[in-house]
Amino acid sequence: MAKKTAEATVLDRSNDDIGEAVRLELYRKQQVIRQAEQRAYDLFLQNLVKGTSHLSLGQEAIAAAFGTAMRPGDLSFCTYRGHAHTLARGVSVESVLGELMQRDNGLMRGKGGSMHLTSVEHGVMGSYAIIGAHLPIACGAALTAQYKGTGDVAVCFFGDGTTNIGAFHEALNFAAIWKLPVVFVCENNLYMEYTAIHEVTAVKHPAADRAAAYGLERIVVDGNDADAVYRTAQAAFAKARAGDGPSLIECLTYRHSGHSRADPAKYRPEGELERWKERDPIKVYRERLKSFGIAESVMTSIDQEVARMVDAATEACKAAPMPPEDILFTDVYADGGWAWRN
Amino acid sequence: MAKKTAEATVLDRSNDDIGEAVRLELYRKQQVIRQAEQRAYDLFLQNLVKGTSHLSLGQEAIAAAFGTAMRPGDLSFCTYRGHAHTLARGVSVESVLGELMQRDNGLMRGKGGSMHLTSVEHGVMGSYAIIGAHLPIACGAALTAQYKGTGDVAVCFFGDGTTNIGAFHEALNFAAIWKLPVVFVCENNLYMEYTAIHEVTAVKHPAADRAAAYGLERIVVDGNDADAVYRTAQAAFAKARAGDGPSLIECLTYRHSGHSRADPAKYRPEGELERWKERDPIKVYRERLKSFGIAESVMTSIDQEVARMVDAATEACKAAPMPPEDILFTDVYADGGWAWRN
Amino acid sequence: MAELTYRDAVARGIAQEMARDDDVIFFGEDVAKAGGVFKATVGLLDQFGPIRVRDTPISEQAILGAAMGAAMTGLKPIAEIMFSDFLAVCWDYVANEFPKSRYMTNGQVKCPLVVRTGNGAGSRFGAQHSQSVENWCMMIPGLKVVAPSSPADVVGLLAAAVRDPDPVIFFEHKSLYAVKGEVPDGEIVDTLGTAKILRPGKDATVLALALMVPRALAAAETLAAEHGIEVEVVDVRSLVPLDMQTILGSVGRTHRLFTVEENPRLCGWGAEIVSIAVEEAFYDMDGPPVRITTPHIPLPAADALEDMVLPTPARIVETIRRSLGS
Amino acid sequence: MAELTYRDAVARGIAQEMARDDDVIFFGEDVAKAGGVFKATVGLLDQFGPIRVRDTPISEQAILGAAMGAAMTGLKPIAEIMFSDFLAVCWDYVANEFPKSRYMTNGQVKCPLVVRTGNGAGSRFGAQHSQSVENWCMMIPGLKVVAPSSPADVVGLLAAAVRDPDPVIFFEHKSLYAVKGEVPDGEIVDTLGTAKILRPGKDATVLALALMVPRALAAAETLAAEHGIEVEVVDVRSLVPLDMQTILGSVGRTHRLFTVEENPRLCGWGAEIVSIAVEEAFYDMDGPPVRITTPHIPLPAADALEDMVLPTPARIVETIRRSLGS
Ligand SMILES: Cc1ncc(C[n+]2csc(CCOP(=O)(O)OP(=O)(O)O)c2C)c(N)n1
Ligand SMILES: Cc1ncc(C[n+]2csc(CCOP(=O)(O)OP(=O)(O)O)c2C)c(N)n1
Ligand SMILES: [Mg+2]
Ligand SMILES: [Mg+2]
Repeated sequence: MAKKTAEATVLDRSNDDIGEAVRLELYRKQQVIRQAEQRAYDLFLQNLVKGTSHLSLGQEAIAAAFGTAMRPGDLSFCTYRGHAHTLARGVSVESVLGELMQRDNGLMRGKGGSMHLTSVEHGVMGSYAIIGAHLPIACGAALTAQYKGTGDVAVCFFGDGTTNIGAFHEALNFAAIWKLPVVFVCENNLYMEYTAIHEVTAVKHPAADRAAAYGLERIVVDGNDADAVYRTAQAAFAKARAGDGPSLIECLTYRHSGHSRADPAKYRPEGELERWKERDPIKVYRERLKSFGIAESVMTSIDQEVARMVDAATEACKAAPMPPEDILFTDVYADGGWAWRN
Repeated sequence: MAKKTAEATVLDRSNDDIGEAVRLELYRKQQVIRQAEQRAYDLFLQNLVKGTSHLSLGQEAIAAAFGTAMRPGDLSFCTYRGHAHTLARGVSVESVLGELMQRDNGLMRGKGGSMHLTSVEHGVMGSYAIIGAHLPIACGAALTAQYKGTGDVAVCFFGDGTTNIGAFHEALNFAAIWKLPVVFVCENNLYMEYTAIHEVTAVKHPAADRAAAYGLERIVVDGNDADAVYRTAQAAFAKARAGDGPSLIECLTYRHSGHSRADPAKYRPEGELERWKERDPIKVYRERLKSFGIAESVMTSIDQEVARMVDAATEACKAAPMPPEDILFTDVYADGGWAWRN
Repeated sequence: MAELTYRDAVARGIAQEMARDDDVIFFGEDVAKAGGVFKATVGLLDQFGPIRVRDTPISEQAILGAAMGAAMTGLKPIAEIMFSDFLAVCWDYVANEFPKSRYMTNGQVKCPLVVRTGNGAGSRFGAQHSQSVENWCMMIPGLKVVAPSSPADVVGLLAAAVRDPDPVIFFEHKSLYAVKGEVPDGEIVDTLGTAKILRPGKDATVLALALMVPRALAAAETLAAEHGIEVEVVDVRSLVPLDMQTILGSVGRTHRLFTVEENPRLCGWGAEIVSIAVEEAFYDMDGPPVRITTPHIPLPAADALEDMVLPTPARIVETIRRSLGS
Repeated sequence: MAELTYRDAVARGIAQEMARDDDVIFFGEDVAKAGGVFKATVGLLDQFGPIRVRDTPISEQAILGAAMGAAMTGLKPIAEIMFSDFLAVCWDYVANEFPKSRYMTNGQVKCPLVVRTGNGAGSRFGAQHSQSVENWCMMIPGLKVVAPSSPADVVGLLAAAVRDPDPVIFFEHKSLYAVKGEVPDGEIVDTLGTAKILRPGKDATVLALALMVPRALAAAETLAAEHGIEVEVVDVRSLVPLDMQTILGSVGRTHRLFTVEENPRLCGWGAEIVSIAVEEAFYDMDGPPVRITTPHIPLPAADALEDMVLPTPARIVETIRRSLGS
């Protein structure tokens, strides 16, 4: 761990539990998410993103940290607000933006849309748009890992509002009694869609204050600090891989944009956004890296490399055709087709 | 409160918070439930009880205590195991047995069956056979009471197994945030159908250990002690009527019979039933009354009066006709009929 | 007479009933302060206050369960389920609790409530936010099921639903929220269980619901103008109660029946009505009844794809033209 | 060849598949130690051990969600939902998750699982424990739906369901559990999507499913013996995939169609098949197709009442006799 010094400028990097290579990865992932999402927003303003979309601007540290802490074989279960978690597993920006733009180069060729990003080859087992549905599903993936003894972990991301739906409760108990290797990650961004979470929740910490109801440890972490999230993730993964069962982690964070593209977020009290922007996870992390003695130019070159990649992805998406009619009737069933009769 | 003396024979009754009249009522209600249910079992052996039925033998103290603590206007929401709670509100043994025997004199003339006992005139707003469904429904009844300012309380009975279903979680949070006058009563009889609750639950006390997840007080009470349950009920009712919101009460108890008429309950460890029978709530309560100086003959005459009533009810049911065909098509809709088209 | 959007008609209908009857309360996710995600309930919180208009947690079972308990005990709740697809997370209330309580209790328990929900495709939201699930509800004995196609019908049928003593599932079509229409001034109360002949015609009867109504009307124009075929367009409006008299009356005149359904193909309202019609009017029919539906697939998200699967005026025209052999 | 009950056929089918494939696991409420509330899974725990055969909490969403997650990642789960009515508390998985995941992900996600559930009336359990809800599932694109009527079909279709790469909802009829039938020795694997002509006949086609199959057969005997009417009885067996070739082939020979359904009247499989049949074979039919169903009401509990509402052989005989005008 970094030693706290009064100056906080020169640190013993070799002695740090995270290390420079991983830190740069954490930084890069946050940048990829930030820039890809900002681009998605711009494309929406140009009417090139169709349907709905839910950005994670301001919440990048969580996806980046978990994505970095996961190893191949670990499985991600995301929500409609899942661009970040999908990108964090290494899925290409082009295929994500392509799906948002409902083009043929999209991750699912436009059949799923922004709320259902899935890339099985990257371990992203789906993004789920019905609140709570994927918590039990993640338990099932963890059951396979346990049954087959793979040591893999299922990681399930969801919001504060999701803690009030029945499936949350069933999944937590189920995971606990079977000691499943699943990590439940609640991103508490203070709001469900437009309603503040504290107005509809009986406890202050919607996830952490309920951990005890499933015999689990109470864990609250600063979700805008990628290092803190990374360390928490590693501890939970170690527990899961050791056969000691699930964890429930509440990450405190804030979304900078509205709930979805349709939302100007007028329900937020004045100054709230500004206060949180001071704790913008990317800003915080850049300072952290500098305090560890990493040159500004290193970060700037990452920023630029990511910008070039996002630009190239954007161009590729703009040039990509619409999905063709013939995929309408494929993959309803495993035989590749949709026939329900002979 | 009764003063504890070494002899425990002479007590200062006048000083007791419950008092003799209420205690005799508690005793009588337990007897009514016990004898009516034993009769239901006998009638089942004679093939006169059709369908399924779920007895509360051994759990009578809870229904009796809540039924006694409730006042007119308060509303009961019961489960398939709801004979006891229905009888405890003063519904006649004949109409309950009639429904179990699926006769025309049944509470719902055979249309509902044993799992759906309902007597709106007695405040028994239904017995629900889908686990957990009635917890949110009881919230709604409490909402009406709150909205209309009636001071009435909704009381919702359910089992230990019910604490693991999603509706439990949603209802508890909902009741807590809206401070609804609803009292949730978990009768922990150690088993769901045939599976021991501890095998499928992440905490020791399936209800009480979760109260904190809804900002509620942890309450565990000896469910085989009618006085203890009565006092707990009164406190919860007072809280609800004062506008201070819901309570969740876990009553520890045991069912003497199988889960339903189909169940010989072979899954129970040897000696468990016998140990609990030593703490049979009626036996315990009879001793208690004696220790308060009430003559054995008083109880015996209650027993006999109840026995005569149950006998008479049985005869009336045996003599009652089957429900007539014409009620098949009544009361699907509020116009009295079932027409879904013109 | 004012021109109103379908969206604003929802708020007007609710407001009309809440103003009339103090027992009407309204709750759902983000419906109060934010006025609903479809902005269909804007202004109600200001008008009726935070006791009668309430935001809930994301707890659909609690929402519908509480609505039921309130309805049983004297209130007339209107509950919102944001997208009709989410009826799946609280289906027990819709399928097992609301519709059976009166019957099971031999008439003791009443359940006068309305569940409003955003139904249907066209917003490129994908397979879990675009379904037409009115047939899920039509299947269940004991429910009433309504799906208006115009702002005036929204107000009138919503008022009728609120006043109805039975549980009513009220399907608002998401792709109609922005549509405008004339709505008479003053109190409007329509009648459940009445279909409406929107366009008379002698050559065939075309039944449609919600978003399919304007499409059927457009098809009728084309059929008349380009093919000389005069179809009678009937807006079914209410699936339960079902106005079979109007439908069979029309078929008796036209001798041909077409249904235009947004829901996927199997077991929809079209199948039910066709089955009734053939059983009761077989010898009146000059040819097979034909269902025009969305194919039996989950809905794709992409605009290019979604536009290909719902019945369009062109597909309706083509199917009818071919079936009538012209 | 052994005589087996329908109940024991369930356990045999599961055991056959679990013995064959280590990836098959089985869980549900009270299914392991107690062998299920219908005693249909007795012995499996002993044979396959507590890792593969597991009791769950009362958490139907967790059961089906976990089954799905396990299926996506390489296992072949069989999950039990005790009574089919309880599909309502986990309907999101059946309606929105299982059937859409493959399509939405453009084929990336697979979902090879079986949900077994006790369906149907006859046990005097009342409105929330007696429903026939196979039509709830037939409506949903992406599912497969099976409902066997005999012990041999139970084994063969259950094996086919477990081996099928898609989600299959497997309806076991509670009133058939005690019924006995001959089951061939050795491994049995049947084929989904195949109807079976159980009795040939030239005068009318009678379609039936599950408990209605023996009733249709009994009616056929009476019709032949007492009225000289020879009906062809077809056990539909599988609603999705649906064997319309066998059904239309039969109608092409008999020119009349009757369906016998236990589910309530509206939007059942009968409506769907009638609608397909009239669209595709209208001119082959000598008279209107007729659906014989349970009336559109919640089910009453009392034996005296319940016996009056399900289609009986007598009602089937009477309806067919009258419709054929003899
Ligand atoms: C069952 C269900 N109910 C409601 C919705 C609509 N909805 C979509 S996102 C959302 C808010 C979720 O809040 P939270 O869990 O805090 O996640 P966040 O969006 O803040 O990331 C709601 C209510 C839904 N998709 N599914
Ligand atoms: C949703 C649902 N799942 C399963 C059942 C079947 N079932 C009926 S009673 C029961 C056990 C309930 O246990 P508990 O809550 O402890 O109540 P008890 O029967 O012990 O009083 C089960 C699983 C049901 N009725 N509803
Ligand atoms: Mg949130
Ligand atoms: Mg119990």
